[in-house]
Amino acid sequence: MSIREQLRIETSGPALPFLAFCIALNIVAGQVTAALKIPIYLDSIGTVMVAVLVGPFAGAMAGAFSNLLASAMGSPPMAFFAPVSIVIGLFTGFLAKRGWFKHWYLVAIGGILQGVLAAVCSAPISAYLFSGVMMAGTDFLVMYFRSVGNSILESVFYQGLASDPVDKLISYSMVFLLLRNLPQRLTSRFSGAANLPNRSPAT
Amino acid sequence: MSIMVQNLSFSYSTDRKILKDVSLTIAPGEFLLIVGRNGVGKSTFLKLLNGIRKPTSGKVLIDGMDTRENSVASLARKICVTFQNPADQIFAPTVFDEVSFAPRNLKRTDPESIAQKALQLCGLEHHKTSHPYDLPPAERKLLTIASAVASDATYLAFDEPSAGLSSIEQNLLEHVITSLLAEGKGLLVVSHDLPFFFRYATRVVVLENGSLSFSGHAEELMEREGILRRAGLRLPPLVRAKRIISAMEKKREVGGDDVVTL
Amino acid sequence: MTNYHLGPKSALTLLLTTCAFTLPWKIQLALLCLVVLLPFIAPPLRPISPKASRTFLKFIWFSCTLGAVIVFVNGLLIRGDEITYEFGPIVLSTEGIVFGLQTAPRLLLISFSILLLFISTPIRSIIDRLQESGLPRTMVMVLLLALYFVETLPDRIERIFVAQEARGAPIRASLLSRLKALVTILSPLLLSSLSESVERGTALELRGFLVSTLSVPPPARARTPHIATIVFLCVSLLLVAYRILVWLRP
Amino acid sequence: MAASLIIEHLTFQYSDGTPPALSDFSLTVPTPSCCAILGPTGSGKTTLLHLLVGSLMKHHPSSIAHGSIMINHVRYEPAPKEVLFPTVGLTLQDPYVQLSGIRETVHSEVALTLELLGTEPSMIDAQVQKTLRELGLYELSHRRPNTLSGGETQRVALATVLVADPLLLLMDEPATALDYGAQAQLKSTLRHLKEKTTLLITDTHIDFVLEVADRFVVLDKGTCILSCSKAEFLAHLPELGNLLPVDDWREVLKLRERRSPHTERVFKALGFT
Repeated sequence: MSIREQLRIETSGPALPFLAFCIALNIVAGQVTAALKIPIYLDSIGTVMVAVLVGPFAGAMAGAFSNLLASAMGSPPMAFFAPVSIVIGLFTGFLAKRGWFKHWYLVAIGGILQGVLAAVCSAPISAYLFSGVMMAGTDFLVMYFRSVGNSILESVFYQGLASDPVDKLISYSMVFLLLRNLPQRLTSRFSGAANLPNRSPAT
Repeated sequence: MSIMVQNLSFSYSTDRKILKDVSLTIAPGEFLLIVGRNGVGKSTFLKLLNGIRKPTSGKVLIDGMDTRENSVASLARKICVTFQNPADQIFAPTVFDEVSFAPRNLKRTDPESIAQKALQLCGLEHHKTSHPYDLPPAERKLLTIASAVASDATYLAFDEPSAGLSSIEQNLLEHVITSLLAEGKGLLVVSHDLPFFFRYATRVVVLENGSLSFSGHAEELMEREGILRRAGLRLPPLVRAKRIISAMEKKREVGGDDVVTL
Repeated sequence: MTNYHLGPKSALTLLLTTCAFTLPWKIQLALLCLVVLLPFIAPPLRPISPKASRTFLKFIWFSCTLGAVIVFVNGLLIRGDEITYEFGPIVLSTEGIVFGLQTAPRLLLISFSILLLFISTPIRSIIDRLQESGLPRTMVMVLLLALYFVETLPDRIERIFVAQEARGAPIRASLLSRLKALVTILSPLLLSSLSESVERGTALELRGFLVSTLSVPPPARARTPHIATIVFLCVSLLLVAYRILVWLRP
Repeated sequence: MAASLIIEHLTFQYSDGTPPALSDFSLTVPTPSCCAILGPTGSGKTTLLHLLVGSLMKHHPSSIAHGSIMINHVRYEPAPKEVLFPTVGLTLQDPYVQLSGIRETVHSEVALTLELLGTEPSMIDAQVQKTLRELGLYELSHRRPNTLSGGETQRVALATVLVADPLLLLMDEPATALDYGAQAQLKSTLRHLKEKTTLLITDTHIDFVLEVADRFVVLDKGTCILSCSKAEFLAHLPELGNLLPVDDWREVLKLRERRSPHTERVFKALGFT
């Protein structure tokens, strides 16, 4: 099946509004964690959600559009990380298709793998375009790695390895917590419904 | 022991006051119906009661606790406010978890049995293990009412609790209201549904331009046509029918023609 | 439709991006100063709303800091033979500073070139233009609906916060309780959105929306490109050609 | 009078093993007219509407259905399997989701329906304007859809369906989300509409439909327990207390029994005819 055909299927019916919701969620999730004063960003939570519930290509689309919209809304550097989000969407979607979102331990492993992959993808962008400076707390980590004699690319990669798996593990777990107990009535019309753990029958 | 609202004023910004110098008291066992046009500040008033918003001037005392000095969490043990849209609060995977959320958070003793009783009262017991979103919308609304009942607060406030209910759920709501009043809870209801609530309300207040334009018994309110119209309210059909008949009879007495419009 | 000079502006974005990769950093820095002034002097690049101009001013401030940090960090971390500045443990090498000066303007120039386009054009007209140039209609709908949700979700989130706090959700307690409270905020958001998505999907279908008939984009309108578009594109091409020549003849 | 909708012995059961959502339901609706489908939550009203429009069989192909539906002289056995829009239009209970959210003005929101249907672009504008005028929404043409009041949203939602000129218009609880003033406005819109279209309106209350509908159907757990004219419906009203909120109306009917000299005129003023 061609990618175009796959995308057509993945964006039909309720998946289209849900995809849009998840893109918006990526952008506004930071407001929720900020209001709760929790020091995490969850800026790929929507991408992960849509990748699990709809499919890998929809996930990739959600990732790309989220970064582009965020870029248009006042943080231009986000656009450069669109490829990373696309990879996150695709990878999560394929993991979900193989049943990785049915058990918490697979979700945990998947989150860590995803984190490593994200670190690999974002390191070159971050190193060559931004010379490792992201104006975030993680800059200190990059500075540390560089001060002990690593190149920029290596330092950014090590920093990514240190923080991304944790970040993605949190996102994955959060999505798992949220999607675990959805009623069939709501999920049955999404193509990824089979990716979810079976809801324990009412006792 | 009562809710005391004293000279309460509130505004989000300096240019427009939402509430101006509102005073009222509600005692346990009372049913206060709050009516008024959309956007007149009824929901804001509810948020002021449980301390989510703080008064610009004046004060709100819940059994003597000043809302400015107490946290929302501690006020929630005294007064439980339920807002209009069930979708804004339903989160749990089962109806039972949803209803026991409040008593657990509020550290009630034996939250399970409180939740169980609330479910029974609202006729949702057979749905205990269902997912809230497997319930039809009207029963989901009833679920938010059960959640409020389970908070076991002395005062319960509801925003449009009868919206979207069919006769089955309305009958249940009626039963909930009478049981709660018998238990000595204080009820505050914001609603447009005068035909449904006027039977239970011990007092009705009308909010207009930020202040109370009427405070009294429902029967009295029904005589005040101007206020009713400005508040966008509708009379119960029976009252309307009686009105039309008496108006016709009056016209007949004075010998006018009997075309009556209402 | 109001003319937002989308053609010339996207060409300008492309041109500035090309400059960022082809020109020496000193020229880039000069360009950067010019670019920052553009919204104040060139009418087509004026911010479309007070919010847009706030975004722009905020980003100017942000980029000054970012630029300074990049130069400083590189100066600090790249070990060189020449020392420009020394104060106690802080040692800035010339090589590092130069590297920083080469990186920062490039990054900022690209960022500003993107920002210029977005602050001076309503995002909806950009999406309209994307549709005209062949972006599938479903994707256009996804983008527009996402914009709608970005506008409306904060309100919904606020309502959820209020409703859950009224039931005693521990949104101001310890970190662990707040993490738990996060689920009680995100869950209603997800549940209501899923149910709304099913409804919206049905509603669209009931209004005749079929994905199959829509994958064909509407016919593109023929446009004569603006003279500025042509100029910007030519200059970009020239720059690329020049760069390749320099690269071939070291 | 021609009948645009004939339902014969329709039975419908979801595949999840729950009892039938509709059993042996028959109904003939003449055109033009307005038929009210009444009943409490879960009585099968919404199921019926989605069966008629075709979305139910499309999304639940494994469900069990018998009987037949005839819409505009086309017979479906048991029910249409594709969405029949624009022949059949359906407005959902929540008017806010009926609006797409992707358009900046009421005018272009209504036009979206025609664009989705592939209408000739040059025809769209005139048709949208005509619909907006008919529904008294012309002044709202340039408003942003998400700044409208509940009543306005409901009528714009109606416009988005009506603009395609459906033969059969189904409305799922249009009055539920509206306050009294907005209900009155919608009522007058629908009274005009039923002069030329076939309308099916569901509701859980009787106050709204009483002034609009000519024919009344009462459903309870999927079974039709009453299908009659307005006069008969009023006569049966006292017995429907456990399905519809009729307490007040029962009292009103008692007044009527007293036969005061002006009762008939009173009832006319209240919406009985």
